Amino acid sequence: MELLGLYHYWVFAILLMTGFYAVVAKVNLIKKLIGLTLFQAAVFLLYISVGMVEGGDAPIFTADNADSLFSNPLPQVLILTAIVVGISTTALGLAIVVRINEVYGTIEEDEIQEIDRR
Amino acid sequence: MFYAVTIALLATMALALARAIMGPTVYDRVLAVNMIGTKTVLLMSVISFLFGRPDFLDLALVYALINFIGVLAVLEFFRVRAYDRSGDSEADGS
Amino acid sequence: MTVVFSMFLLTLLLITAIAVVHAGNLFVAVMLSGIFSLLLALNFFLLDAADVALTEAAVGAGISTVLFLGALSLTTDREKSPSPHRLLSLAIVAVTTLAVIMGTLDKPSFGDPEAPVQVHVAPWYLETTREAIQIPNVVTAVLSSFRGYDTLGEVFVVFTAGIGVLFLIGRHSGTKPQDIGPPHGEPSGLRHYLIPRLIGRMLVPFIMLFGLYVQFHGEYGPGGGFQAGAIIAASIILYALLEGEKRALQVLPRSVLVGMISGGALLYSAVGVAGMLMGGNFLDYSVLLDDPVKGQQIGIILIEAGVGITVTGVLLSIFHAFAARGRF
Amino acid sequence: MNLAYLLDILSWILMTAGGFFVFVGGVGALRMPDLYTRMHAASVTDTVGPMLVVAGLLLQSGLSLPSVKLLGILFFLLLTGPTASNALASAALLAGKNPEYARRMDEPADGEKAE
Amino acid sequence: MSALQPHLPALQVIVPMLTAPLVALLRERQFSWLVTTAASLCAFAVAIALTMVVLEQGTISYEMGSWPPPFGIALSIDAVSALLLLVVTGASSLALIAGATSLQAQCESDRQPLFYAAWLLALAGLCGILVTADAFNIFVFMEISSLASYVLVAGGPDRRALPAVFKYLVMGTIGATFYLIGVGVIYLMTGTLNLADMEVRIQQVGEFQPFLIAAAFITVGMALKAAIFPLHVWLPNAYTFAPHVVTVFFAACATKVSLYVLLRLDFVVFQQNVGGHDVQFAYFMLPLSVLAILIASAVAIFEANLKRLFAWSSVAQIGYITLGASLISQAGLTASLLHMFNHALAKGALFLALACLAMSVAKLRVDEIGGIARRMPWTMAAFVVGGLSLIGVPGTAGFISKWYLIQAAFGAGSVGIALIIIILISSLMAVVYIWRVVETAYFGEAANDEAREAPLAILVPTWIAVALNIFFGLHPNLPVELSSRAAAVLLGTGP
Repeated sequence: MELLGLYHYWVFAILLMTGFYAVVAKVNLIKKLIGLTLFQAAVFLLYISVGMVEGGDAPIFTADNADSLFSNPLPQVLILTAIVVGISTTALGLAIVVRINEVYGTIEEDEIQEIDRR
Repeated sequence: MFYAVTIALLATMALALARAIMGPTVYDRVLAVNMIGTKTVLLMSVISFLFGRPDFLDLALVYALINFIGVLAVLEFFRVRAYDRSGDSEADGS
Repeated sequence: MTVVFSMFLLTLLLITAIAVVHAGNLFVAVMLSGIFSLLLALNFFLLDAADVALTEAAVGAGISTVLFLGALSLTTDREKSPSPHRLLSLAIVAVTTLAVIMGTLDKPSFGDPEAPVQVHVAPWYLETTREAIQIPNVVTAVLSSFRGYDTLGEVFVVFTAGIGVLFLIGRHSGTKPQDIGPPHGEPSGLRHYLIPRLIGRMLVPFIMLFGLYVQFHGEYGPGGGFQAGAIIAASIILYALLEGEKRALQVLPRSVLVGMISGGALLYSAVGVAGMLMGGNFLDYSVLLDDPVKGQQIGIILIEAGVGITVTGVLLSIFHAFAARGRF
Repeated sequence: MNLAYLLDILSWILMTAGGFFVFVGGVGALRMPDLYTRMHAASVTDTVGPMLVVAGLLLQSGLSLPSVKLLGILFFLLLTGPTASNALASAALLAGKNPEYARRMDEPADGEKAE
Repeated sequence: MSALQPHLPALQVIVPMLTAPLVALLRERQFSWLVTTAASLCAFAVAIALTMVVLEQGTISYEMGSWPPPFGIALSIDAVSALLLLVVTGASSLALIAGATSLQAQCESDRQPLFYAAWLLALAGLCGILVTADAFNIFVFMEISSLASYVLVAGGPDRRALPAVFKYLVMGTIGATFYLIGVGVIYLMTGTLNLADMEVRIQQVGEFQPFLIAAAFITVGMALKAAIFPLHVWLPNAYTFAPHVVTVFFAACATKVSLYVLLRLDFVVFQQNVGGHDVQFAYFMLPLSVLAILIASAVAIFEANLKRLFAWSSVAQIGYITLGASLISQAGLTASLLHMFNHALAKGALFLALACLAMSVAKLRVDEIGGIARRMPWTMAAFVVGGLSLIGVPGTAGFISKWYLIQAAFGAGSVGIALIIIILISSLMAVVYIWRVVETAYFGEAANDEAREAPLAILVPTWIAVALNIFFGLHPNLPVELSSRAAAVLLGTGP
């Protein structure tokens, strides 16, 4: 279990790094947004891992699990919220990208800067 | 008992993922996405039983339905692209 | 054994993420991030988070892919320039990652029932749900009652996104619709694909029905307003893909959608204000009926309905906003 | 008691077979030489695999709400899987990707391309 | 009133928030403006009432859904939140009153109801951050206000608003996600999200490293949102290309709310409980603040676009605020919080004057306003007073906060002397960049013969802001009282 716990944190860290790299280094605006979703997904994974209880049950009562151990419902609630926040941000970002493409004719950051400089 | 199926499904997902990453055409990737979708549905069903929580089959059902919409959206995308670029939509960057 | 499965899935997740960033073609990146979403949801599922997995499935794999494809069809799927300042970015990223690892690496508490996360607040939620709300799904109880204010905020985040997309690309089309679209006045939509169309039309009512089931079953099993809203929206998006966007708009015109966006948010807030008027605090459902437990339950049903309505309205408005730009 | 045991074994056999077919499909999708052969491998096993696995699970769940859901899942998978494959293949054909490998084997008529 | 009083904290958020969906349903531009302004004024009234209660009774709290904290979400309002609530709601109301005329020139009529709905959401989000006592709730309301502000900034007529807003969106989301990571780590260690409960439980844990990392993430995340140097790159363009009234609103308060989150978490949650954090905070913040003040002021001197000039000046002013905070003393924090208030007044007045100016001079470049003071005397007079307040001339609000800042620096020993010199230098730089504008406007050759004085609808709010600058320069009791109480709250020495 110890190993899996560590592995979760490593995966979280690498995912975070991957997404963050895409946001910082890529110049394509849509790629940046994709990176942003990866970046956020890493955080989701962190929270859900935090809330998990070894040998626990999903926090939904049924007839026959009255006294079993339950995983923590709170991080799940938080992440439900965060997922919805994430898709809202993505949708708004995509709308902005579409507008940018309409007025600039490109969605590459460096080309946009080039056009503005002229 | 469910382990054997789970392992087979996981292995297949890995193979399909390899296909999705390798390409070479976009259709291969869509195919791989579809395969992974189906495997996910099955995996969820099997794991529901593995956990002894058959009420979670709802999730598998959602996947089965949502997956189809994804594929149709891709088709629509291809159609639009085909009109846009008169047919070179199979070109693939990677 | 589950441990091995979990590790395996996490590894696949990582590989996919790296492939997403590496992919040079944006369409490929979107496809791969669809896979990423599926794998992420499976991981959530293995971590006992059924509700989250359901949301990720409906939102991440379904709606998000459709939106990205919509945006791609309006822009381009090719990523042109290579990254100019790779080293600097790598340095920033490396520092961040080191910080994360330093902060979390030696934390022993994964899966430990005695960790502070598990013993402090969580047991109270489980007990109080059993006593004061009496619904089986604790996640729904926390979401809509104990932290109902968060959820109200979340509805308004979605609402803001809807308003924003309408504001940005809702009214004037940048490209004229008649210029693009299929030639020979062929109606848009996947009309020439006979089989998908037939099957798809069969599926639409099922998906919608299932969405309603998820909406009202949210107290008992995984589900709730957000998931249901996403699923119902997905069913109408499916219809729009099959029959063309215009037909879908005839079913649910824009004005109705705006009404749904505002109406759902207002319904949620109205329940909160009702609690205030009837002598409790804002969002206190216990005072809604004489029996506090019944009051809580009716409050949860009402606000979940509000959430579902707003989410459906917003997702559909966003879809139509992209679709009406001419091509999708 | 005996029957339950028998059902268990039967369900085990079904599921293992399902797993096997699914896996074969995966190998096929990876190893086949061109798009259409890969699609063939994937779509056929994607139909038979779920059938077997869900049948096995059905034997486990008996008559209950879960089994209704399982039937629903199977129903939708059987509807959507082949449809998606068909649509994908026709999209690929329309876009001008010819099934090269098949042509080299036995020179199909041109009419096949018309859809 | 008495029946409403216990619900005031909730009303502060739900009045603007509930009005937003109603406004989105409206079609008529004038009417939607009216409803929005009314809601904003209501929120302002609530903020005044709350401030009065806070001054009388100290901290007010409210339990959402009647669930006790830390299980439910609690609202809690102390002097810090009250001070900023006044700034936020006041700035919003003033900008809206001026807004109808100015916006008409910049945004199509049929899009305006949606614009106003987004405005209300931004207001509700900012208020929500200020009143809540729950770390995750801060995130949710931060996202409401951020998404709404992306929409508002993107409403600008210039196409360059779009790349600017995209950058803002990306950096804002990174900031928010960093914040979420920080909160996640704290939650992992303590199991709670309630800020007050966090304080208690952090002390019990007795292991500092994860908290230091969490503090780092939250600080960096909020620094991104608050445009603290060197993470300010999104700000100048976003402010420049936003509609003028939006710039008034945001320059006065948006970054300050992020600063509020930063200060609240860093001071209340971490510094009092995590050993060594105050030193770290000071070591990082002090040099960055100094750099921000000097570099941003220097850039402002050479900037030709008036709005961008003052956007850079905002970066410098944020430097003052963090400078005061990084001294970690009662005097320093008082100065810092006071400057939040006074800078909002000065910048609000200046950007309102620019909005007046923009009625005649579309591009707002320095070389286009030659001799404009002869044609728009009231506008330029307002501009001059706002500028004096920004510089910190005695008799204006800006002087008070600079005076407190210098006093705080005196208390900081030998570093303090250097800081005082830096403050003086940067004030001189402010004189330079404001003088450049004033000189051109008053003594430059007439570049624009068609300019006419701005309409009263926008001139009156501008002069209200100017009057407030002078009023609070002469009678600084209220902000000083609130700020010193707020500083005591942050340092844990007061109620």
